[in-house]
Amino acid sequence: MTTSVDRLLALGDDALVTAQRLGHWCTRSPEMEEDVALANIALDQLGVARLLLSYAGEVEGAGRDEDALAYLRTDREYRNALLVELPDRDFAVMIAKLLFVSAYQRLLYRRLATGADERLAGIAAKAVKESAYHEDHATLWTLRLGDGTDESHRRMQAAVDEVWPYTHELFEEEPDLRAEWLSTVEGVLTRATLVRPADSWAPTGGRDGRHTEQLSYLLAEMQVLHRAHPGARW
Amino acid sequence: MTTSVDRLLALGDDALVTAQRLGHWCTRSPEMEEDVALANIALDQLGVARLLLSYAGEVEGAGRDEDALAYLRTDREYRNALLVELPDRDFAVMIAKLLFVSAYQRLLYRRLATGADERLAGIAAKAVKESAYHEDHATLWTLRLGDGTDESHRRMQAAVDEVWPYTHELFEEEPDLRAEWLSTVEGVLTRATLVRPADSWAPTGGRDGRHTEQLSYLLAEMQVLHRAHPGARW
Amino acid sequence: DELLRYFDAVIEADQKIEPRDWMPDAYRQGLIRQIAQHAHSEIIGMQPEGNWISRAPSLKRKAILLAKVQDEAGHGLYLYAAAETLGVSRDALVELLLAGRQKYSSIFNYPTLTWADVGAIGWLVDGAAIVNQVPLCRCSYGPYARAMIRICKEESFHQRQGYEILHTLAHGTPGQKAMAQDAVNRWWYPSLAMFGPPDADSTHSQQSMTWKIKRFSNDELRQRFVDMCVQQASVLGLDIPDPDLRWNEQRQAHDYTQPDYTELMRVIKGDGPCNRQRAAHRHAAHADGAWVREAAAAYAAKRNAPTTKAAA
Amino acid sequence: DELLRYFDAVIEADQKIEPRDWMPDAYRQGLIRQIAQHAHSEIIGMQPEGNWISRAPSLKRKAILLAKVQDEAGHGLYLYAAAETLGVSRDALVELLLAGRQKYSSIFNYPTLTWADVGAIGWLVDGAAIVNQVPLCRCSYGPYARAMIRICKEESFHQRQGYEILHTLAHGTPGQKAMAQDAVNRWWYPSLAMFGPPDADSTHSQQSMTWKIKRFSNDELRQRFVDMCVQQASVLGLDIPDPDLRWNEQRQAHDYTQPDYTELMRVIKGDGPCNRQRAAHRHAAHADGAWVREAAAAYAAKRNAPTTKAAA
Repeated sequence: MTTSVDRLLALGDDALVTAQRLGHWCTRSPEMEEDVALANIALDQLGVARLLLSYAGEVEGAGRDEDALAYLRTDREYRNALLVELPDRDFAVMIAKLLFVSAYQRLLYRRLATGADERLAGIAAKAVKESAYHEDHATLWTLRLGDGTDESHRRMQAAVDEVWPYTHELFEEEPDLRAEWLSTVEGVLTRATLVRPADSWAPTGGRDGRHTEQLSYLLAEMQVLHRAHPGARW
Repeated sequence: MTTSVDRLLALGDDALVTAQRLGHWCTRSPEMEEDVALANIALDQLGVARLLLSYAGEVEGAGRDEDALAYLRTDREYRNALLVELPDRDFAVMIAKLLFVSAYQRLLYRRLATGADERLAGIAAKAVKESAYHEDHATLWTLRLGDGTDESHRRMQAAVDEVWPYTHELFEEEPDLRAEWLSTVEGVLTRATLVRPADSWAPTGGRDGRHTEQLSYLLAEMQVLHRAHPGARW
Repeated sequence: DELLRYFDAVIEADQKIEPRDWMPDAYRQGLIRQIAQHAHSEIIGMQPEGNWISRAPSLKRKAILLAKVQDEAGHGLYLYAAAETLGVSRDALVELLLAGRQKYSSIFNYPTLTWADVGAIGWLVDGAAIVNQVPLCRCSYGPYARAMIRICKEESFHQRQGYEILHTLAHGTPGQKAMAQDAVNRWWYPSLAMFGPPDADSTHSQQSMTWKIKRFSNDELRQRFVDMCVQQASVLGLDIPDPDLRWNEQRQAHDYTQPDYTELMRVIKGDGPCNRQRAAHRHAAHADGAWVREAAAAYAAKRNAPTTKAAA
Repeated sequence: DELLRYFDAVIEADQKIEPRDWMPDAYRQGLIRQIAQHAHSEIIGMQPEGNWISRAPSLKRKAILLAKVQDEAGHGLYLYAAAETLGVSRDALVELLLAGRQKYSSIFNYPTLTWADVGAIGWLVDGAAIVNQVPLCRCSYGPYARAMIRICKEESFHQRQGYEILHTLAHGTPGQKAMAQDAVNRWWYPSLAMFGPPDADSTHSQQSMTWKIKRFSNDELRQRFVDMCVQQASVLGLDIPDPDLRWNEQRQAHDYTQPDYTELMRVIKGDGPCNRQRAAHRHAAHADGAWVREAAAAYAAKRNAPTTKAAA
């Protein structure tokens, strides 16, 4: 059984955009060890993105490889959830995003790893271990920031509040995953002395290519060189 | 008499990159009146840039119009001085840049307005009046910030110190303009209770297409849409 | 009493109420609310279009767009000044905007995803604004009526520019045409919603009619807008995304699908795609500029009191 | 005295000095300075290449570049740890870097203007670093020598990646080839300058030789680098921008034009194209992260003293 191209793109774009945002932190994080750790996570996400986009290209059968899909689609053709494209120049926002997306990815990959699409199952089996590491890392920082200083607590709570509404979109396809996700994430927030925001606003549109105004800027930068040399090999 | 393409590009690129940086301030400035004023200045700079680039394209005779020159050159082909491309997300830095570049443009355009290249003289005659207005505006803010609060004084002095080294490059072609420029600018700084920085480091390269790492980002954003649709009309 | 009778007579005679005239408090408060909301809309409305200034695809379009966004700032200032004639300060109104206690037009809570959105905003959003605002040029409050005359003139200009953008795209490459159609698809219903809830559900309306602030109902204006767009869309060669849109011979008007008023209410309430972003952007500009405004005030104070310094 | 004699004997016998061994203060201080400068170079060196992570032209290249920049952070950490064995803390060294009181390799004060610069840095800058560093794998101080063995291994890998980037570009479109040549033109002389001033002007060198920290002179290493590059450039199909470069049969080495040592001194002194930018970038990251580090420390303190809280 094969998965639909749109579905594979959704998964792959989540990972690719996450990697692109994290890549910005390399040379800018609060500690040298964190530069290394975030680069590691970005590399994992990028690796999974490449596998998923390659597979999507094969299923599509139109001759598009991972680079054609990454570099030659516009934001209206990207299928990532809005959460991953949100700007995260604030360390707390980056951590909140990473906590929420990696907890989601771990659950989703765990399910896909035993799914009917064998190729996807293989990718997911590798990715699920990495997601667990990403989630651990984000959890550790959520605890440190939430239960650190007054300032860090304030910033981490603000970040969680800002990002929370965007988590709803993650479960549009697999609503049944949300219960377990919630219990994991709520546990972390509680231990971090943070308040779990109420559910109300639930922005959506990413899976249909209706993104925030941020994504086109991200892609403009990511794609500029590739697009400037049509047909070139690198 | 006609002016060289490189020289016209240098003037035009100075104006275009200035307009592009100023355009960012529209909706982000400290007062609504300032949104209007900065947009005005950006529009003036953009208008002059269009005239200069069109003229450059004609002199070159290779069929490139203002848009081909603006949108299809890389940073290695841009000829603007480094000063105008410096990031200016800080209001004081933006004002310092505007003060220095508009005082330079006023003197240069005044000279060109009576020069042997009649077409250029016509453009310069229009531009010199606008430059005087830009310089007045930047002067007013330099006074307000320099002689405002302790905080604004500190920030304005830091901005002047940061930007000053890049002013040397402006006078590589017309070194004799610097004396008058200095007397103008030094007068403003003194009235603003600011210290005129010492001359030492004098970065250069813009006129040869060796820019800072910032310009390629600026152009990536500016050119993204135009380049995504090769040959299209707008 | 006499004042009220005089006021009613002026209105009745289609004359203007001026700032120094007596007016009922509800008239004053209603106008402040309406003019302020209009001013806020101009200021917040700069953001979705401002989003494309840096990326405009030709220098000419960049100049036109920059000038348009600048005009909007000008309109905002002009409208705040009109509101100030009613005895409220601009700073107070801006505080109400920043605090989320006054609204702006909900249309600006949608994102501009492509360049064609700039065209669609000009054609549809400015077009709807004009249909709404032209009657306001005859509104009973003088300063507001005069502001609207000037603003409507510039808005028509903006609308034509938006139309031209779409026309160029619709007659350009297939990619450009698709971009234009996509923008119209996304902006059509939000533009219809700009006329507010259906007459049956509309508050404020009857009193505004009596006072000649408002002269046509929401549904009347909406119908006028639809009829206007249908004709223009066919020249553009773009489809209006409404399968039930058709000429009704009997009504001598187009039947059309109503916008989703539940969505409108959700967006007004604060849960549109960009409400939080627009507010955050304005807050950031205001906060980032605080030290600059303080410097300007300190500088002005020194100039006004030059002897203090010498005496100190 | 005896300690010194023993120390000299260990050096003489090509054995390693280890952290707990006695060593002359000048040896310790010289090593700290050198290892710290080396560590700082890895950390600052992340910036010019990091500049292209977001824009790498294929996903594969993006992954390789990200991994490379990450390796550099790892090298930095590894080297700071080696310096710490000499009795100085990493925080103290980082403070000296931030204060501008310790140097890093001047090569990183040049901008990366195009993607090809990433290739040129790999091929030329990492290549020069390897020529400099391979002899350090036999240096007399054990922890430094061992760090260098590991680092050199990864550097060779990086150099090969840079070479591959240039090779692909040089055999790609005309635009790509021009980009590659342009990068080599800009990076060639700064790379030659990485070996430091000519032997005649070099300080520190003689003592370092005796102590077997340094094993070849600046000029010897520079010559080795030039000879290596000439051969590789011809395979790449790129020109080395030196019209006077030619094989000298008698010396069995290439004659070449020396880099501009006045420029080198200017850049070392602080007036290169990017000195201020690199420092500002590091300062900003350090300052922006202060609240995060404080939070981590506060959290750790709470964990280590759980009873205090209960008692309080």
